[in-house]
Amino acid sequence: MIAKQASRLTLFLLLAPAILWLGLLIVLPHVEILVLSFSERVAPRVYAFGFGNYLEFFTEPLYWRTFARTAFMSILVTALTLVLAFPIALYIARVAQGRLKAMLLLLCLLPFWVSELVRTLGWMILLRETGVISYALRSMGVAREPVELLYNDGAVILGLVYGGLLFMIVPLANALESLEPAVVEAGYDLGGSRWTVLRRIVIPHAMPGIVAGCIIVFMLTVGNFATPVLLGGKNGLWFTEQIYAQFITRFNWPQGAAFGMLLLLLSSAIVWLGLRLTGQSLGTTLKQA
Amino acid sequence: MNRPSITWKLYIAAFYLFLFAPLLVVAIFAFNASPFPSPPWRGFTLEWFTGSGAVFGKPGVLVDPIWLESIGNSFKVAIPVALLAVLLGTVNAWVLERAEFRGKTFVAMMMLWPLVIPGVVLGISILAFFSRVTNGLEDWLQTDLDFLRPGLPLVVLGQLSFILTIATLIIAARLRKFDRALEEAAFDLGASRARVLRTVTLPFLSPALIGAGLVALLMSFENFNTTLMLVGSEAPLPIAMYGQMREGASPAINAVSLLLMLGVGGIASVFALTSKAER
Amino acid sequence: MASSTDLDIVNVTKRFGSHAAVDDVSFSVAPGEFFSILGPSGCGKTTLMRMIAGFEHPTSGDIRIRGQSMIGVPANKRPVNMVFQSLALFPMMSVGENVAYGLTCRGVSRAEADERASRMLERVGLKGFGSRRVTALSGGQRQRVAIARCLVLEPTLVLLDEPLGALDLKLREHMKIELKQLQGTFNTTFAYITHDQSEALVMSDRIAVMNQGRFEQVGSPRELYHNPATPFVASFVGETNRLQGEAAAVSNGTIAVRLPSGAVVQGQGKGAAKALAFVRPEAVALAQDPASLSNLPNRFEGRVSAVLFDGAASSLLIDTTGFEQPVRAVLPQAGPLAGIQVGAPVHVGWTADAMKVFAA
Amino acid sequence: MASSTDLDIVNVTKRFGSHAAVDDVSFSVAPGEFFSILGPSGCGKTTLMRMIAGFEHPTSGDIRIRGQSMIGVPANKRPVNMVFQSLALFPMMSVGENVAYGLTCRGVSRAEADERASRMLERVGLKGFGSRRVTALSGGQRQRVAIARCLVLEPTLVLLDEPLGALDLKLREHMKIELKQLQGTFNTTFAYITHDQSEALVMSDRIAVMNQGRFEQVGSPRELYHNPATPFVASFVGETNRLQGEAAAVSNGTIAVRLPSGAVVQGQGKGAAKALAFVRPEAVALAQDPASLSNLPNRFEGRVSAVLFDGAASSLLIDTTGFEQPVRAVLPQAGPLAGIQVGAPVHVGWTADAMKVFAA
Amino acid sequence: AEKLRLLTWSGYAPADIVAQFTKETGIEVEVTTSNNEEMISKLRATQGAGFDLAQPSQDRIAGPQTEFGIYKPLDMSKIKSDQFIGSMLEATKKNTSVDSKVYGVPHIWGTDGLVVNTKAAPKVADYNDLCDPALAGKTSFRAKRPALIAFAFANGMDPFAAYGDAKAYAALMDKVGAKLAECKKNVKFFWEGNDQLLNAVRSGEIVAAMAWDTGGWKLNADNPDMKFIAPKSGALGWVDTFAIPAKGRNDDAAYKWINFNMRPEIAAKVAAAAGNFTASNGADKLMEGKLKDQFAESFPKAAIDNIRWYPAVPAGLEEIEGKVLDRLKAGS
Ligand SMILES: Nc1ncnc2c1ncn2[C@@H]1O[C@H](COP(=O)(O)OP(=O)(O)OP(=O)(O)O)[C@@H](O)[C@H]1O
Ligand SMILES: Nc1ncnc2c1ncn2[C@@H]1O[C@H](COP(=O)(O)OP(=O)(O)OP(=O)(O)O)[C@@H](O)[C@H]1O
Ligand SMILES: [Mg+2]
Ligand SMILES: [Mg+2]
Repeated sequence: MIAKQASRLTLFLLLAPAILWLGLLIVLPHVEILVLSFSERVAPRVYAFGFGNYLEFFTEPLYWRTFARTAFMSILVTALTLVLAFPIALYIARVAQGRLKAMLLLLCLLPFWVSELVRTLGWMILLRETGVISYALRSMGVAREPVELLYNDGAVILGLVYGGLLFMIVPLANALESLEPAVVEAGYDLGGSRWTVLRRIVIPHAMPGIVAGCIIVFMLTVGNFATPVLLGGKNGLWFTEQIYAQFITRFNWPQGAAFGMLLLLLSSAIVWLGLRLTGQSLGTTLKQA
Repeated sequence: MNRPSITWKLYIAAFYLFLFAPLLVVAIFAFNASPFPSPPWRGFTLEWFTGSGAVFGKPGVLVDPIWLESIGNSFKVAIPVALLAVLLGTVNAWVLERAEFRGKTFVAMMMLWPLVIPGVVLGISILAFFSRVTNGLEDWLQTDLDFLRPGLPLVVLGQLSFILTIATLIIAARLRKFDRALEEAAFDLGASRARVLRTVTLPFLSPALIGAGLVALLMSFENFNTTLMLVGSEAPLPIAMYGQMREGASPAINAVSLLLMLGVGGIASVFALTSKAER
Repeated sequence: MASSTDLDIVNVTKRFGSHAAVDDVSFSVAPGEFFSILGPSGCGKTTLMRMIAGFEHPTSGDIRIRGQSMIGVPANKRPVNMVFQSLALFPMMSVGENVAYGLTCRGVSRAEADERASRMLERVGLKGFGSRRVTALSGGQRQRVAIARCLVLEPTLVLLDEPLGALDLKLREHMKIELKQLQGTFNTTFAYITHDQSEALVMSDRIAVMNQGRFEQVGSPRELYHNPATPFVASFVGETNRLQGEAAAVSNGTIAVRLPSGAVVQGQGKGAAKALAFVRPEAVALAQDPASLSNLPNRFEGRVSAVLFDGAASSLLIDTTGFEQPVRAVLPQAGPLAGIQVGAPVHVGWTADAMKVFAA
Repeated sequence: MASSTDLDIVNVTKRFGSHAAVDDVSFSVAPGEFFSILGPSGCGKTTLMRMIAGFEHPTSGDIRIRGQSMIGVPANKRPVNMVFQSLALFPMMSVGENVAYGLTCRGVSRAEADERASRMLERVGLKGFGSRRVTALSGGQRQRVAIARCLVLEPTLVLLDEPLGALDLKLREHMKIELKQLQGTFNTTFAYITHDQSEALVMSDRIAVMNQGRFEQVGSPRELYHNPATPFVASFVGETNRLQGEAAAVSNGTIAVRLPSGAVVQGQGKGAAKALAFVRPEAVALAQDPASLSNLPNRFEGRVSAVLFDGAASSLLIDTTGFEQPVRAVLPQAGPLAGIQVGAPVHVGWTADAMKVFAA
Repeated sequence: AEKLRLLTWSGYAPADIVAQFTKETGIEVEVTTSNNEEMISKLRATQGAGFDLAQPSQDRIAGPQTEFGIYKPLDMSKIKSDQFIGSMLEATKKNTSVDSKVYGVPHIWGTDGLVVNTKAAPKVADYNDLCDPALAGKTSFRAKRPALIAFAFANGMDPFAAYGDAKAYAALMDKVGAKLAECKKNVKFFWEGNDQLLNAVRSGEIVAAMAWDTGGWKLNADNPDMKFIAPKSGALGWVDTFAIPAKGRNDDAAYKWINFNMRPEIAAKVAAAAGNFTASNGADKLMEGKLKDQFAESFPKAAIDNIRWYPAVPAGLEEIEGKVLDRLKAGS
């Protein structure tokens, strides 16, 4: 009896940090913004329960357009990242051996541990009108005028794809690595061409990795702030900017909270959809990463 | 069959060029003797590192209090985050891998959740929640609870909220590989529980503990989204950089970035070495 | 009784939920004995051993070591040590540190522990290996380190849980003999778990055959092999031919079993409406001429369906009239049948003594 | 010659760096033959097989299938199929899809491929398993799926790389026989790799014994067992007693080998200054009375040091005067020596024919 | 030591002035630089804690104060009123009053107008000229409320008159928004930081922009072709103030800092560092000639009269403006 109580106490003590962490830093804060998102300002310092903030989102084309744009571009970025990363992951996982493999992976990791801002700064220096690429084009005589490559959607997509690559490569490489070489060889041995083997064996096997990578990249992209702000032009607004704007420049927390909830819903919905469509589960998927 | 074609190899090469191009230009233009980080090359200078500000109107980053303070602030955040992440991550990993209780799958799922919350949302929710808590407590206790207001302590909490997940996963992965028979063997040979923990379990976990600590340190250092919403008067490095970048690019930012790259490179190589030792 | 046995298991039962992994098992092990528990995977061997070591607690029953009840005594206080299936050597320590670990836990000084560890390593044939990493050892060497780590503590009883499972065939053959010799040299009591009948038969003084949480039979290897008490023991221990039918007539100790085809075999034992009969391949006599088998109560005609040449262990499969499965017999190494080919007609026969009959 | 052999390996060598994994190997396999390559781990078996399948390219030499050179033909265009050690079933496909895979690669329509796959599954005894996941099969069933997946393509030659390695003992025994029967039914040529001599002996029509990249001997199982061509074959194939000494005198086909202790044994073969002599345990005759061995040229006195009781495979270790290692002999199952105990004095003997002598 | 946590604009607390203050009073000053929105949002997030003194613009005090209560009423008895230019002090007090309590006193003032590279864009004289197709891709303004107000005046509307009527104001803002949206294709980017704009103008990426006067004069000092021009429709005049956050912990130090800063010799130095003008009475006499000349060039007599001072923004209007600005930024 006493032993049982003691083990309960131990369990409770072990669980305490997790409960405090999840409760105070995750669950309650989200409850708070959920509550906040349903409060409407009726007069200075007087708030009442209402759906106004959500109504505002749906009636103001600006907001839902930004929302849709963010979602669409994030999906585009995720897809592009997947396409770009797959050959790299395949190379790292299945071709490179020993030292080379470790080095390629480490080289992939390095840029991503440096701040996102540094990477973005690099792109700004490369892309801007007075930047390196423009300068090189002019000095090679390809272009006569300075070329502005910054401040447009292309630059944003470039920056976001760049930022997502690692988080695609690592789960992909992990998934591909676990594919037994003999299974691939069996695929050839039974008469499969390169393409058949890729389509029927390699890709299905890598599916958990593909889903994991896509989820992570999508999450990072949709929730990104600095890259679209710094690389994006006057036309591009990212939904996180709307949240930031409501909180910081408009002081309208309830509206910002509603936007936050919507973003959370969006990302959860797309993640859920991705998992459903590919028949994977979140737990195993994230463990890939 | 797996022999790579030449196109594939070229693609790999192009990819790595693409990967490092931005970092290279950042590093190179930190030494350009020009007020803007852009071509043409105007000669080599260390002004942006150690200059007094006489030449370009702004002091070099190694003497500029703005940068020094922000680096200091980053450490003030990163070190507690790393220590807490390792400590609590170990306990959490234990719960995930060893404890048996009802609702464990639920707790495990919850632990993963922070990874799928956008950083900005995490930031605002913590900001809003702690604002309410502090207001409530202040009304009740009639004292200031400034440390729960936007500022470094809140940044620590905000970063911890998701870095802890990652630390937990890293440590749990190692713990999962641990053959429990090792503990039982030690116990069987007469060791007390504390001794088993000290001589067998922790030595086995140590590469993961170091790894998780370093990852937490790096993630804290580079985190921007969550920090942005929670920062008070003292800005950590990414926030200071963002502020400066909105003010317009200057090679001082390149210089800071280069320092950051060197630091990260150093930590990453320590990490690579420890994970190699693990094998 | 206090010291006439090293280990007494008294009506021990262990339930996981409603499933009884170990079901009312009792046995004793005498000092210096090599006692094996043999059973198929999942029959509860490990659970039983873990209860003796102190990692699981019996649902009911008592475990006594040298007469002392171990109920409530934690694993680190019991005078038994265990060699794990995975060996569980500490990878973060050197070979010497592994062996000295238990001693330092007991408070023996560092220097003395090292000294005793290196003497123990010498005795198991690993002199000078003390400072190696355990990962730099071969399978057989690790095996010996794991045993040295236990023996250095001079336990009353060493428990071994399928310690040869991870080794390859040739090494396993070799370690079987070596383990038995080690046990002889140290004269320590061994309780050994395995699912490999050959291991159990070769090494043990006594074997308990376990099935679904219960002991089917406890006895010497020869007893088990020649006089199995249950059909399970008969088919699990050693290669055998198994026939199913119904008991027909009983006369002075001999029982007749009618096979589905109508053929009748004579054996010894007890049969009910349904009966199982077993005969070992080496007990099956072969002849080209039926006359030479005339003194055998069981005589059948067949045709060789396969010659399984395997050196000394070669056998024949003989499609026999009236039998559903081919009869397996040892391939004669000499005599007129030595070169027998597939398709050759042959006569088979065996004594009633060689055939054990059980109620199914 | 075009169709009198299915496979010809002509002076094939494969180097990895400076190390020759396969060193100037030549052999032919006749249609319908079950050909095994037997050798210890790392001897180059897999490398050889991978060259036949097309996954490695020979450094020199030629590989011909039905007389057609395969040099430069990629793996997916060769009329051979391989059963991998790990089986390499496609875990992302159902059993039926696994079997149909090769057909669809050839452009056979989906419907027809499914139809043929299910017929093949029926033939290997897996009727109705088509829609199962491969993970939901037992080891033996997977085995059969892997083979069905090859056979459905009606290849000239099936390569099998230790396909039974992952199975447990009892299942392995069973699959040995089943594999041999399958090959008989389909009458396809099999080239089979193993390091388990018992597998090779039981199943093969011919066996090549490989060591360090070279073939030591190619022959039928009985040839290898009874007339090994090299000391390596003698000790690798089957259990044996191995003696080292120097060749002393030769007289009418018999060679005398003097052991270090001075004892002399008589055998057949060739010996140099250093000689190795081998005698199989089953060729060692035992007697309590030396007179009954008097007609044997090799007669020694000893004492039983261990009885390794293992049913039909039981043996004795006998510490024999003049021998460094105990002599291993088969434990008599009947007669006066059946119950012999450790420590009992015994006489051992064998014919000169039974002892093979080689230059070391 | 005692500490004053100051939330201010960059340039308003030069290192030497801080050092002098610390020497005189023994109080250390911790400076955080920011802008209007961030100042308010920080104080809003902390309910007015974290800082002892803030410097928002005078028009941005009453609204947020009504909404969030983030400031303390000033104790005018602790402020040496005679150090201020009287008219400016009175106007500021009026604009920053809520419930007849005063929340702000003036510190630095300046204007919004046009920064022009007169060589590259000689014709620019009013805000609407930024939308001239000839300058496509080479102009800029801030996507903040001054742009709305400025373009409203430039297009013949009076936004200040509509302050009282939210509906009318919204309609007016929609019109301005449409106008700006049209102009947007001309804009290279919406500038955020002063240096960012100045660098772009220096490098030639931008030739004309709506900007602060001080920036224009800084450029002018390097290159005489770059000028600050008071637009035809009128420059916009702003006043930055001193206000004490609701949970400020060191009001004494705050008042000391205010009084110290308004001393003419100090105010003159600060104004010179910031490149703007001060509300300190008598400081202008101590100021350098250069700034005066530049001011004179940019502001002929008529232009001075034409400066439009921001009145206090009633609570709620910023919502309307915010949405217009968001639409401007998001639309294409
Ligand atoms: N902790 C546990 N909780 C629930 N059931 C268990 C537990 N441990 C063992 N069992 C069950 O008890 C039975 C016996 O398991 P045990 O490990 O003792 O078998 P074993 O004979 O050692 O098998 P093997 O030869 O495969 O090691 C099995 O059915 C197993 O599933
Ligand atoms: N790709 C390779 N590169 C370098 N060496 C290799 C390679 N493949 C095999 N080897 C070497 O060639 C030798 C033969 O290897 P192989 O795999 O053919 O042995 P094997 O007989 O199949 O052994 P096993 O029974 O263990 O499977 C080994 O020494 C091995 O280390
Ligand atoms: Mg077990
Ligand atoms: Mg192999």
